Amino acid sequence: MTQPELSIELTGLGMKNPVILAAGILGTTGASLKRIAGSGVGAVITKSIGTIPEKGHPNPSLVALECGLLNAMGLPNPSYKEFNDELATAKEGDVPVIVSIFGSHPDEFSEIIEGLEGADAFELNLSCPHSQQYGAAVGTDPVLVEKITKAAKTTASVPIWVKLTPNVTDIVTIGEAASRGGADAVVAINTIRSMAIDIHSGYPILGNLYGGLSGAAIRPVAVKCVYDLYRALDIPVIGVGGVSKWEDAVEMMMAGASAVQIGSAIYDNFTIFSEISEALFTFLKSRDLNLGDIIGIAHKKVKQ
Amino acid sequence: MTQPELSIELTGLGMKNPVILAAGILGTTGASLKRIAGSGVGAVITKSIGTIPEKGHPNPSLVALECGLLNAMGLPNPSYKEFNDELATAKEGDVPVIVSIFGSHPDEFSEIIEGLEGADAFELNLSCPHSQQYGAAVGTDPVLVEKITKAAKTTASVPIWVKLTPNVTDIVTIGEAASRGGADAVVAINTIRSMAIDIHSGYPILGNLYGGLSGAAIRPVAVKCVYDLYRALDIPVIGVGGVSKWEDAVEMMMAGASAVQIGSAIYDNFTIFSEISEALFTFLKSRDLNLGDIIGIAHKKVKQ
Amino acid sequence: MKPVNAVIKEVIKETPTITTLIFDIKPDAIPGQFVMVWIRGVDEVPMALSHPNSITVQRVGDASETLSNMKPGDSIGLRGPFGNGFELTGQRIMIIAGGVGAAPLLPLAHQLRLRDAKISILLGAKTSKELLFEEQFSRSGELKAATDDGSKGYHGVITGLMDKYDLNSFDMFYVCGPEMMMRAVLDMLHVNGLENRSQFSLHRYFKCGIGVCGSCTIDPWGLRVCKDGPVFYGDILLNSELGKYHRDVTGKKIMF
Amino acid sequence: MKPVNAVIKEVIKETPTITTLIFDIKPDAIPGQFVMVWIRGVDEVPMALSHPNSITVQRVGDASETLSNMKPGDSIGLRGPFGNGFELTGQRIMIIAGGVGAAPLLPLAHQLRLRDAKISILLGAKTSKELLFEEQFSRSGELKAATDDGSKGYHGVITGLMDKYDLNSFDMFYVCGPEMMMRAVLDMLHVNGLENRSQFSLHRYFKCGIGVCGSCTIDPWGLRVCKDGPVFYGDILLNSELGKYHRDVTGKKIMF
Ligand SMILES: Cc1cc2nc3c(=O)[nH]c(=O)nc-3n(C[C@H](O)[C@H](O)[C@H](O)COP(=O)(O)OP(=O)(O)OC[C@H]3O[C@@H](n4cnc5c(N)ncnc54)[C@H](O)[C@@H]3O)c2cc1C
Ligand SMILES: Cc1cc2nc3c(=O)[nH]c(=O)nc-3n(C[C@H](O)[C@H](O)[C@H](O)COP(=O)(O)OP(=O)(O)OC[C@H]3O[C@@H](n4cnc5c(N)ncnc54)[C@H](O)[C@@H]3O)c2cc1C
Ligand SMILES: Cc1cc2nc3c(=O)[nH]c(=O)nc-3n(C[C@H](O)[C@H](O)[C@H](O)COP(=O)(O)O)c2cc1C
Ligand SMILES: Cc1cc2nc3c(=O)[nH]c(=O)nc-3n(C[C@H](O)[C@H](O)[C@H](O)COP(=O)(O)O)c2cc1C
Ligand code: FES
Ligand code: FES
Repeated sequence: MTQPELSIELTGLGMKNPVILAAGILGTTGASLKRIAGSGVGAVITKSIGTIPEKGHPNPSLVALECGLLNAMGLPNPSYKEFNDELATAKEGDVPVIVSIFGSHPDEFSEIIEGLEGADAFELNLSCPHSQQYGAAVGTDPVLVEKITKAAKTTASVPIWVKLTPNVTDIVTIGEAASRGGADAVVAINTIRSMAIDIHSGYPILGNLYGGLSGAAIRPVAVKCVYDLYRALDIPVIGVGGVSKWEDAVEMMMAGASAVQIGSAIYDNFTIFSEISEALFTFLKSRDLNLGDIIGIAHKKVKQ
Repeated sequence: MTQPELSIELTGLGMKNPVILAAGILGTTGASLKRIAGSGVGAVITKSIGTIPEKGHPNPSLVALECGLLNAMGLPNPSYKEFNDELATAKEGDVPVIVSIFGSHPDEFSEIIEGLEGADAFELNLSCPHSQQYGAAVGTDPVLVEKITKAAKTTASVPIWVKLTPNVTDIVTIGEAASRGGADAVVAINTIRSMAIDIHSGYPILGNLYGGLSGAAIRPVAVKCVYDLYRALDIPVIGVGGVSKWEDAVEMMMAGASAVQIGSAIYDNFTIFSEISEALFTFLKSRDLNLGDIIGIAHKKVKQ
Repeated sequence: MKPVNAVIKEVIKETPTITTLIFDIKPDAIPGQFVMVWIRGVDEVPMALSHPNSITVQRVGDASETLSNMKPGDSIGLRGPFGNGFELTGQRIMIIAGGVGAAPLLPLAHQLRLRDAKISILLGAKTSKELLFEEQFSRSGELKAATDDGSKGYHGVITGLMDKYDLNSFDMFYVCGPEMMMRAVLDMLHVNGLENRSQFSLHRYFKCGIGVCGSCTIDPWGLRVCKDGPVFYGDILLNSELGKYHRDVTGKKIMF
Repeated sequence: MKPVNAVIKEVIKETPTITTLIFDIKPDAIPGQFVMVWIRGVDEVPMALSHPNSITVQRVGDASETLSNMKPGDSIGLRGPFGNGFELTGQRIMIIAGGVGAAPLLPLAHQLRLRDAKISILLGAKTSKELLFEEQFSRSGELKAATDDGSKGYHGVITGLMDKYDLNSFDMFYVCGPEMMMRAVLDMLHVNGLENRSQFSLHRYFKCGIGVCGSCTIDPWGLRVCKDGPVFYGDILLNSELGKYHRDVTGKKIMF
């Protein structure tokens, strides 16, 4: 029995395993990213970075519900100009650093890409559900998605991943637009538009009134999105949404994900990255499989 | 301190409380609906009924996940012709019986409405996420939604509720279409398109491969939909999705729901209807409030 | 809970049409509870547990055929155990099993025996070769067979065999088998005023298996066979649809 | 967990700028843990628990102003308690509190006292009127005050007061106060090789409060003040950003 191989090459990036830190989770500072880099991940993604400093939405900006986290951080970031230092620190960790970026116009994406040095790839956040002008505000329009992706591809010399929102009638249309724009991979999914109300007072809990749902609650939705995108696209799909156990990672890959990202689950468990990649190894080994054998396997089981 | 009043008049239907059995839950037979009618609900909704007998999707058609149920029943029903008997039995229960109906063309809705006798209202299922030609297949198109609603209104002499899908970029557009078509109320939400895969074999678990997610997982999504619809529409909004405790019912009403429906939560607790309406009574009484004081209150707390 | 994987360890041909599949896990169940058995790519159907780690399947269609042809090493998915199971009570017990209806009654017999109950087993089938678990039942009590063709035991239906007993001397009757046989047994117990000393395990078309969808509900009280049952006391069933009609997968009434 | 509703029972004006709000619930916390206090319609901010059922707030901006003006019967939302809290250890204890930093140290002093620790409290403030919990601390040990303006106790910064003790005779130092004061204390302890006998409760900008978002992480190890802290041992902090810079709400570094 040969050992299964966890290391992958994803859009040209070498990663020692397919488990990635999701955007916006402990990705504010270089030091924090470096810490996660040392905890067994295959790659890390930064907090989403824009052209100008943003304070984000007023607090409360996150609340843990029964089945997931509800957040409306509001893309706080110091702008790409201030972020170069953090990026340099993050890169001291021994894994690829993907910079998540946002904007409302293709030029802004180009500006950020030009202004940031050392990113191993960029993830275009076209999917944050609680921003007036960014994220899903642009990511629900296939024309804009294609344009922004194209602009990013033209400017960047590194891979471009496009992160999609599930808050659309048909995520495949958006994935196809990203693919036409030249995306090297799509990432699905960002959080689902949601809200929670405090029954003692009637106030919506989040400072922004509503936000995005992540965690266990959304995993079945993410699995379906990944499944549909895998079937429709020729580029890799990266799965994210509610992965908190190794079984979830396997499920996501069986739906078609080449790699998985983990966000909310770090809330309970800081060592989740190494735990999941080790368990993945054991799972593959016990069945004498390689990653390639499970990615998208659900599609082969189905009489079309 | 006066006693709070739980009874409501909803689109002209008198109900002893605002807690309603959701469509497709124990609504296959008249006897089952009558049993629920006796368990403290304000009204019951039948399984969705079509023009011809449907077997539904192959089993497995439901699986309980950590945070909700995933189902793809596939609208099994014996057609409206066979359902008249069941409806007559259901009406022996002492609460309004709303018949959920589906079709792919406005005429089919009219045909069913004409063919069924004794429904206190009809709920148009324009939202089932796992049917090729029904439900969300029509309910994501505002033009069709308006046409179907209009056809139903023209045919029916009882109120028409339109049940909406969250699987759209903007649920408000669809709610507005229903309202233009003359809907007496909108109901939000049906289940969210989802999927689960068996990691032992790689098979998608549901016979239909994918299905709809209900239960606690989707409540924050439903609350946001109800909130948005309440703000945009002049007709009542009925909230459904993940209500399993009285606090959830209050939250839904604070978001703008005139009444709530409960489906999945019956899985754990058959006495949920009376429990929730009693707790609602206690809550209102302890604060000297009436239902009207909490419906939509979240909107008043917000600096627009 | 997603289906749990169960690997077939052993396959036992019980009768020409009935096969027992022994698997590698023991769902924590009480006699009379069932599991939803997922035959991947084919169907998911309810099956009683015939031992803590087995189901016993009669070939009647696609799913049961595929199950019957399984080999050791094959695997299935199990949801459950679900349903209420039998209430274990009484010292003088009659177990009345028809066909594959013997499956949920076998673990019941074992457990009752452990409680030192005195058990009479009436085992019916079309023909002697189809008598299920004859030997295993005999270990728990005194067994009498009935066959439609008279190839073994009593020649005729099982109620004929019941006639030979002083039914009033029994504390509890446990019954599972074809619907018309169960109705006949119930009617006979009723004549003796014994319906409230009897428990029947019912069959209806299941989709969800957990009491949510409503496809298995029975008239006139809307009881869910999957959740309120599958075991019901006879008095509850007396004025029910049992033996009169059931519903097909669309929900349409089908007369027996 | 959604915010829990807490109704204000009593409001105590501690100093001209500091107010204690006593509420009707007792979050199950250990000293040094904090709650996220939601002032509905205004903001949500972290606050230490100053008693099992209170927070003590210094007026510095919108949220703290609104809190300071609350009346009995008003209510707030609480998420938490969160964070690690102090490790209770040692018999000879020095507590060093500056300004409202006394808040998390008060329940600590009470608990250490219950363990029969011998406690010296060094309490600093700008001016005598701003000395917080002077009397309450005195019940747990021997208290010495320091004021910037010399209006009470030692005239000058708190490290001047520390100088008067044989620091090596203490098992543990517990410190909370303005960042530059904490840095000065840490440096002084370091000179004496005592940094690993000290625990500091830090302040950073919190958004999530539960260790997910990253806004509160400190260099160079990326520790989360909200989850890995807010309490850290001195040796961990020695080569950290403490007293050098922090980050504002956008994540931008702000030098002290
Ligand atoms: C609680 C319960 C326990 C059962 N225990 C056993 C057992 O231990 N051994 C055994 O052999 N059989 C048992 N059955 C019956 C078994 O479920 C059916 O024989 C089986 O589903 C047939 O499937 P098929 O594809 O082979 O046949 P099909 O050709 O699909 O159908 C043949 C008949 O089987 C029944 N059936 C099919 N699908 C279902 C379903 N999803 N739910 C219920 N009935 C269905 C219907 O009556 C149908 O007419 C039990 C049924 C129930 C409700
Ligand atoms: C773990 C911890 C415990 C604390 N305990 C206490 C306490 O017991 N008593 C007390 O008076 N203060 C305490 N603070 C500080 C308190 O959180 C701030 O004083 C308060 O947030 C100020 O809010 P504001 O709106 O009044 O001021 P603003 O005008 O909003 O801001 C003034 C300053 O307060 C700080 N601040 C504002 N919002 C936050 C936030 N979300 N998170 C952290 N800091 C913020 C910033 O440094 C800011 O510059 C604690 C802080 C932390 C991190
Ligand atoms: C607190 C928080 C902040 C987030 N910030 C970002 C962000 O800045 N950019 C982004 O693309 N996604 C952001 N996300 C979404 C996550 O990257 C991820 O898509 C989502 O949380 C689903 O994955 P999970 O269930 O593993 O958390 C954020 C999520 C959370 C919970
Ligand atoms: C098993 C099952 C069957 C359902 N069948 C229908 C249906 O026939 N028609 C319909 O409009 N909605 C149907 N629904 C959706 C529910 O009515 C409801 O909108 C959804 O489950 C969310 O509410 P819940 O979280 O309280 O279950 C079904 C849901 C479940 C779980
Ligand atoms: S099978 Fe769904 S309720 Fe029984
Ligand atoms: S405040 Fe979010 S990680 Fe600390």
